[in-house]
Amino acid sequence: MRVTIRLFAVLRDLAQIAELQLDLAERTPVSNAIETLATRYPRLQPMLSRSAAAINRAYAKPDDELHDGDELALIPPVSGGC
Amino acid sequence: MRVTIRLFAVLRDLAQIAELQLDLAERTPVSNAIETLATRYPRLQPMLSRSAAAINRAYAKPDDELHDGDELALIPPVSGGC
Amino acid sequence: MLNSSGDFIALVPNALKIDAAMVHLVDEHIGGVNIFLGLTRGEKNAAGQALLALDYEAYAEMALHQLHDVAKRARAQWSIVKLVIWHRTGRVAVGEPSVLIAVASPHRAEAFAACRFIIDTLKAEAAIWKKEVWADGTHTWVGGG
Amino acid sequence: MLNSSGDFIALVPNALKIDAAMVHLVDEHIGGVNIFLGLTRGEKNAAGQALLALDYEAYAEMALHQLHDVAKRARAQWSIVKLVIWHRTGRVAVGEPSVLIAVASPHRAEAFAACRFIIDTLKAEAAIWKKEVWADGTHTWVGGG
Repeated sequence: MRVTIRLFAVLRDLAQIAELQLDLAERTPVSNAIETLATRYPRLQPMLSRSAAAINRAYAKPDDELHDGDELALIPPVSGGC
Repeated sequence: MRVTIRLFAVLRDLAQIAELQLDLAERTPVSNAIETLATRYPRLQPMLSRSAAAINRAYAKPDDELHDGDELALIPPVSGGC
Repeated sequence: MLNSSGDFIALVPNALKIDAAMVHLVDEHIGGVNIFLGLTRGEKNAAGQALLALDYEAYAEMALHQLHDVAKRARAQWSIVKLVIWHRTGRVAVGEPSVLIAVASPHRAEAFAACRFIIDTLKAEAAIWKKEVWADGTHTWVGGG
Repeated sequence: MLNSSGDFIALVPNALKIDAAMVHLVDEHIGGVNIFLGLTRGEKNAAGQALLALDYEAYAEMALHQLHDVAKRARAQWSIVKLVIWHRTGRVAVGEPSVLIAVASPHRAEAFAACRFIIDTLKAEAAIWKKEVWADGTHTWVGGG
């Protein structure tokens, strides 16, 4: 299956890419997808451990499973407001 | 001695006067001045018992003493703000 | 109207304009601004009459002194960069503001707390009164029954 | 931009104008309005460089969904007549607002409480990030070290 990965803020700057596709086994958990991403972009490693994840625009847990066509966003510590 | 009395809001409407002078004995307490006022304007009586007093623009107690030239204001329940 | 802290405190006989207050809230140390507007809310009395407006009256010399004192007490408790306290006098129609308080602070918690303190204290203490003006021409002093 | 409750919620790429928000806060059931503005506050970093601006970035689809959800949670807790939540994207210079929240309620306590809840929740949860832009051309993501 194919999942869209979205990177924001410091993660995008570190990876120098905002969006990519990952081909993963059906029902891969979020944590495994993040490991795959960290292997491909080693510079993300330190920040990924401090980031949350969202599947299709809602916060997700590490063992939530991904499905074909999902959008997995990595959410570094948020700092909106002021 | 002579004291200026100021009436506001419902008190002014009841007395149909905003300001008057009272000639009182030196060091008359606020409570006595209010009694004198109530005698002269009986319609004020019910509201006076629910009103505060201010001498020269600062809240005063019933036994505070008045001096020549003081301004004694009667302050019905306040309702500013919104 | 500015006191020694630069606070803009006034009793105002005409419409309160929020952008006129914003002009005063300029300083690079400001991180959060909290603004409270109190408006005349539409309602009906026991006789079914609609409220048209509130007529505000102040013992101006005392009320201004009190508002400056409230500002001083707020500044003693919270970090405040800029402060506006405006209160209407005269007729304030339904939907129009009778009071505008704006507190600009380095951080938001201070701005919220000081703004709330100022409106609560103003309502409890300031020598200001309002009269309800009803659609049938009658009027009633609030708290004057 | 209006949801089914009539809330005006938006991510805004250009300057936030308070009078544009006020236009939305008209209803005769409003008795109190509480407004919070968050501004870029001037500061210096460890290298002595002055902050010029904050650059805001949002995961727009998620952040908008979150802001509507915050509005819904606020409406479940407090009586709210009108509600505005605007957040900037892009560059916000020192002294300029990055966020504007306005809550119009029948009574002031509700407006204050809901406004505070919304800014606190937004800061803790919304998928929005800021980058500090310093006078020497360097920049740092807040929380990204």
